[in-house]
Amino acid sequence: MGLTADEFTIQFISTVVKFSILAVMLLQVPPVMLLVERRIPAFMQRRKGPNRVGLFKFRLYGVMQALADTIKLIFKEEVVPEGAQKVFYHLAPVFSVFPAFLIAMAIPYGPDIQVLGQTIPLSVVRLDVGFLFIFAISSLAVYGVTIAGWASNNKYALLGSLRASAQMISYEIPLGMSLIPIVLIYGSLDLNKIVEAQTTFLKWGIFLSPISFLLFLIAMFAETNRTPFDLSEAEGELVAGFHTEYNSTKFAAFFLGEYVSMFVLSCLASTVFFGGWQVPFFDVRALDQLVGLPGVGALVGFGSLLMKAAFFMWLYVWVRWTIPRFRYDQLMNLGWKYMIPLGLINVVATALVLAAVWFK
Amino acid sequence: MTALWIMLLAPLVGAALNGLLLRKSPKIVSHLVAVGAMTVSFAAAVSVFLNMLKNGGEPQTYLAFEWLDAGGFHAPFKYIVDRLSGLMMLVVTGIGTLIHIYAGGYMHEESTTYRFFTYLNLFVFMMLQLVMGDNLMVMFVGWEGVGLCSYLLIGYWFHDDNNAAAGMKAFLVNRIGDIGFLFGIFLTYRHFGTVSFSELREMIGAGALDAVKLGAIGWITLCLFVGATGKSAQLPLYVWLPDAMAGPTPVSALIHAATMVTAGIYMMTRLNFMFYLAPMTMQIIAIVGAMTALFAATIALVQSDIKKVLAYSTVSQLGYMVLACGVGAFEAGVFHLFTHACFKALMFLGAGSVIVAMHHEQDMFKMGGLRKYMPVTHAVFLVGVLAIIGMPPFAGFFSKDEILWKAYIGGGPVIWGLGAVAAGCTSFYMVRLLCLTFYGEHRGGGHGDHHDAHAVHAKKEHHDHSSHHEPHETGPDMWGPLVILAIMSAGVGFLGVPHVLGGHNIFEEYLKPVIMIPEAAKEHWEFLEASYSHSLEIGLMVASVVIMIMASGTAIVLYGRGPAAVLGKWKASLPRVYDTLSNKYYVDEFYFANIVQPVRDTAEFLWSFVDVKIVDGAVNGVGEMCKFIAGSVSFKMTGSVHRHAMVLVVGLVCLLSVLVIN
Amino acid sequence: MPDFSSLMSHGVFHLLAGLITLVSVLVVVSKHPVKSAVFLVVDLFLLAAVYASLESHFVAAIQVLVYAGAVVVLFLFVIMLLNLQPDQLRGMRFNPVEAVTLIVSVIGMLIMLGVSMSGKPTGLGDGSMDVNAIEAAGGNTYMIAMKLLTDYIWPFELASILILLAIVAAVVIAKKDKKPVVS
Amino acid sequence: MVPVEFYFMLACVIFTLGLFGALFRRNIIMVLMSIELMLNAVNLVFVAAGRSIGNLDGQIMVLFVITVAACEAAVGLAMVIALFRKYGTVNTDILRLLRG
Repeated sequence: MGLTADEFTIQFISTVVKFSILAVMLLQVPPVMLLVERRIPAFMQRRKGPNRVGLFKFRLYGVMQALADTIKLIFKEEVVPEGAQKVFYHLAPVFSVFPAFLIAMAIPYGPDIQVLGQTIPLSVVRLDVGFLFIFAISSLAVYGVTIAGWASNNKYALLGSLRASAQMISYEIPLGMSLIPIVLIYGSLDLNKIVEAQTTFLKWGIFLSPISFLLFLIAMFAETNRTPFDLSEAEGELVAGFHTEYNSTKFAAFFLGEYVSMFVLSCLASTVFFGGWQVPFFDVRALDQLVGLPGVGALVGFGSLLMKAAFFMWLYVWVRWTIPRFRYDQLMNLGWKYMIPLGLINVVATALVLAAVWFK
Repeated sequence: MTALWIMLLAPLVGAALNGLLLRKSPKIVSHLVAVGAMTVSFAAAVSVFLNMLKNGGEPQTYLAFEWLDAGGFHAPFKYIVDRLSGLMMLVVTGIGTLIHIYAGGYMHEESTTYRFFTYLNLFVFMMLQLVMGDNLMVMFVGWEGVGLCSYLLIGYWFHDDNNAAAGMKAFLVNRIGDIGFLFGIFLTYRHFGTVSFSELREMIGAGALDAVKLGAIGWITLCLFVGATGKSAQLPLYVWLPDAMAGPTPVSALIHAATMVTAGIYMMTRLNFMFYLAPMTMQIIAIVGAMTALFAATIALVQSDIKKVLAYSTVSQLGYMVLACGVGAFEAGVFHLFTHACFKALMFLGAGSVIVAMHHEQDMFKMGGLRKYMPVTHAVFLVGVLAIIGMPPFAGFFSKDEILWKAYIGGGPVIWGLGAVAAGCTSFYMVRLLCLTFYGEHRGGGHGDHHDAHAVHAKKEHHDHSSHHEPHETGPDMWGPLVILAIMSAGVGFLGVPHVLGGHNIFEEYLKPVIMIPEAAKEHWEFLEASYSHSLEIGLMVASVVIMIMASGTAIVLYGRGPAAVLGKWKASLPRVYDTLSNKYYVDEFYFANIVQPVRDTAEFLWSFVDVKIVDGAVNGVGEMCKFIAGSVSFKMTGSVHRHAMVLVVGLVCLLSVLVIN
Repeated sequence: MPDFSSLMSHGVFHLLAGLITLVSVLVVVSKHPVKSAVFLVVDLFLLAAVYASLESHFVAAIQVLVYAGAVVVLFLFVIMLLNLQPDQLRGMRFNPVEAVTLIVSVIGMLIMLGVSMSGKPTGLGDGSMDVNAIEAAGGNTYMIAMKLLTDYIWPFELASILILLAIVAAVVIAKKDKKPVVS
Repeated sequence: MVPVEFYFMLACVIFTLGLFGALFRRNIIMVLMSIELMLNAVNLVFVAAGRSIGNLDGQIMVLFVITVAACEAAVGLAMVIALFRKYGTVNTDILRLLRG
């Protein structure tokens, strides 16, 4: 491990910088999604949607709506329900935001770059167990929901939280199983290695293991409690689910957590199944030499990843406004009786195929 | 040599299918499965046999898998194919197949035929183990296996206590014999260090046996013969066989006439080289055989139950075979075994048809005149009778006379006399049976009271057949096998035409290589090879034929048209004899009084005193003590888990500190 | 030139150690089970961090995944299901036995501390698998997988069976039985 | 590098704290949690020792310990639920069926 002083400083500073950039970037996700969540359905339903709010006399297609909503959210009055478990009531949003950000730290946003003769990976932390790290942390997301529901001393909230957590636990399993074949195929738990392995179209995860992609997609929706799996906040049944009693900043925090985790999962999906920062048909890392100034390749790669993630985010919204909500038992059946067996079969089948290839 | 494995395993597969998978399937299926298995096995057996003949009938051993390999003791699952075992496997599978086919018709009223066929197939498998095994251990496996199957099948209608008891009896009596057999095995290993037939044969063929070994052989053969008396129903252990007739008739035919009961003869023939070395044992064997032949024959004279008659006749025929072995004429014994298997199976199956026709009536005095009801059965039965009474040129004639001749030259006139008288009795009771069953006028008004073995079963019939009371011929599935067996009974005799009648004894030639008279015993047995005046042999032959004809004539006179009146007079005049005979010399009663009862008393004592008082007493005492102590200290118990844990921790820390201080 | 990373790791360790001790105390003493459970999660997470600082990332990940992700969630569910009320911690009124135990176990801890300070562990270690060796051989995870699926394959399989049993047992024990069980 | 003794001392502290919890809390669920704590102390020792003497068996052991702990928690909690159904409490001051 022996790093010299300046090496160490470089690594340290770069990490700090990376993290701050990432944090800022993630903080931009909810406002954007706020707007998207309102404009896209508008288009889908042949109406305008919020397009008035603007700067001074420029409308900008209502881009400023996001800002307005954010401000509204933040400056609302804060009400703490009677008989709530104070500490946990205040702690819950943190619990729900924290994992999302942690996961975001493990995703490679681009190829390594050289700074002062040192390779800096474009993920905040480079782990050889990136996958496990992601699962581990995402399994922590349950606590935010559970504690929120329990602490806010409200039966709707409690029910919602129980539903949500049960659902999240149930769908973590298919989520993990769907990715095991990927690990088998690319032979590594290190996300960056996996990305680097997906050089061309046909090496993308979606083509190598489509069933995994299917499972992952479904589990992804369930993990983030989005339609058609948003039973934890089914307005019709439980007022608003676990964040019934939350408002203003803390509600914003949940909001943040939800969208960030959506974004992170989108990034993960594109990393695993769509070649991450790879751009089909040419190697972004070669760009540096082509253009002649360093970091271009990294930027392009980052861009491509962002594009793919954006697609998934749009998919979220699209599905939300298209598909009705499941019933709870249907949800559980789907999870336990169909997806998990399918995932198991998938794993075994992949393993067999790989073994066949191996021994041939 | 896949055919061998197929032959060995097909019955097992059939049993497994019937016993495990096809329990719910209709009867016909289980029947077909069983018969199919047997047919396959028989076909394989034929191919094995031909193959064996092709390479000159040299003994060849095939290793299935290593089994017991403990120290010096080595007993693999190894099978031997030579002339003897080849013949036996043909008999077992062939006759087994026929009887399986027949059994389907016989058992068609049963509800749980799958059980029956499972046992039957299993029996065949075990019998093949017995016959093909290359060492005493494998043979013993088969030995016990057939014992088990026979027990299961005798007690097949176990709802009736008598049947269950009969099965039990068969099992226990066989146990006594098996103990002897086991000791034989032990001694063999003790003195020869191997239980493999081929190795033993080499070892003894090499000669140079010291006195110890010779003495040992005496005891070994004696022990083995005790086993044979158990399995082959010789005096004094024959008592199980007549009771074994409680089982279904096909079982009686297959197990208690054709195959299993001949295991003893087979075993002795297999080890003939050892028996030759033990003249004393051989004498005992000869005498026992002759005694059994006569004894059983006399009992059979007065039995009224058709199956009982056949049973005792089986015992007496087995006596003949054992006698043959005893005088060193093993090939004659095996020849008679072969012919007897044919005609006795035939007669049993015929009797079975009769019983079915009579709606499970077994009392001959309630039958009669069946000839016109069931001509086919009558015909084949007639053939069977002619065969067994030794009417030339049927099979029985050749084999029996072979034995008698050898008995004469080997055992002297006395033995021959016993055999001849027994032959006379045989002809008498067989003809009697024939007459009572098939001739005269029909005495049985439908079916009267059922005092036969399976009353329960019979009652079941009661409404099945209440429609037609007339006896009826059985279907082709039942008389088909009978016809085949009849042909064999008539024909197989010609395999063993003695030289004096111009034939040259094919069968004897065939078996010669199996027989080996060791050097040490040559001079004692040279009479077997010695040449005798043909006139003597012819004379004896004629004598026995005359006896046979006289005896059967008497029988016809007495029973030709139903039991003659004079019989009653005789019965009254000398009641002692009649009662003694009809009560089988009171042997069962004797055994019961002197063996069974004491054993029971001992068991009673062991249970009521030793077990209950001492053993249970000790156990309960301990329990009581614990209860007392616990009760006296339990008030200290707080029941708090934490308290326990705390005490535990304190102790742990003390230990830890001790550990550290040292 | 001082080894900054080592300095760093020292700092990290002491920070973590302090936090862990604090949180463990909270787990033990907090009145409400839910609080304890949550603190337990934090505790386990911090321990995972310690593992990570020991270059055993796999174990760290598994720690969080299994403990934090599954076990403690189970605890939380049960607590909420039974809706347990905070149990009153009887202040410092220890009855004699408990007092004795308390003292004794403190002594035990001191002994253990003494033992653990008395020297480095020896035994199994042939030093063949130190960090650099592992890195050279293909990484911690890879090596663990190798060992787990070769030397430890039977324990591994048995563990799977154990888990299966545990699942069945849990379901059977916890399910509402219509008729009272005779026992 | 941080000397392994530190890890051991930390483990000792955690273990003892868990022990206290197991011994002095009256709520069975609390006891179970404390046991988890103790198990983790042991795990820490395993990992640290394995690291310092340079072999992986320690980590493997930890994996097995975690497995067992998970099973223990599952079954234990199931039993807790059953207890609660039967007696309406999980307080060991009340659950004293073995009291003589």
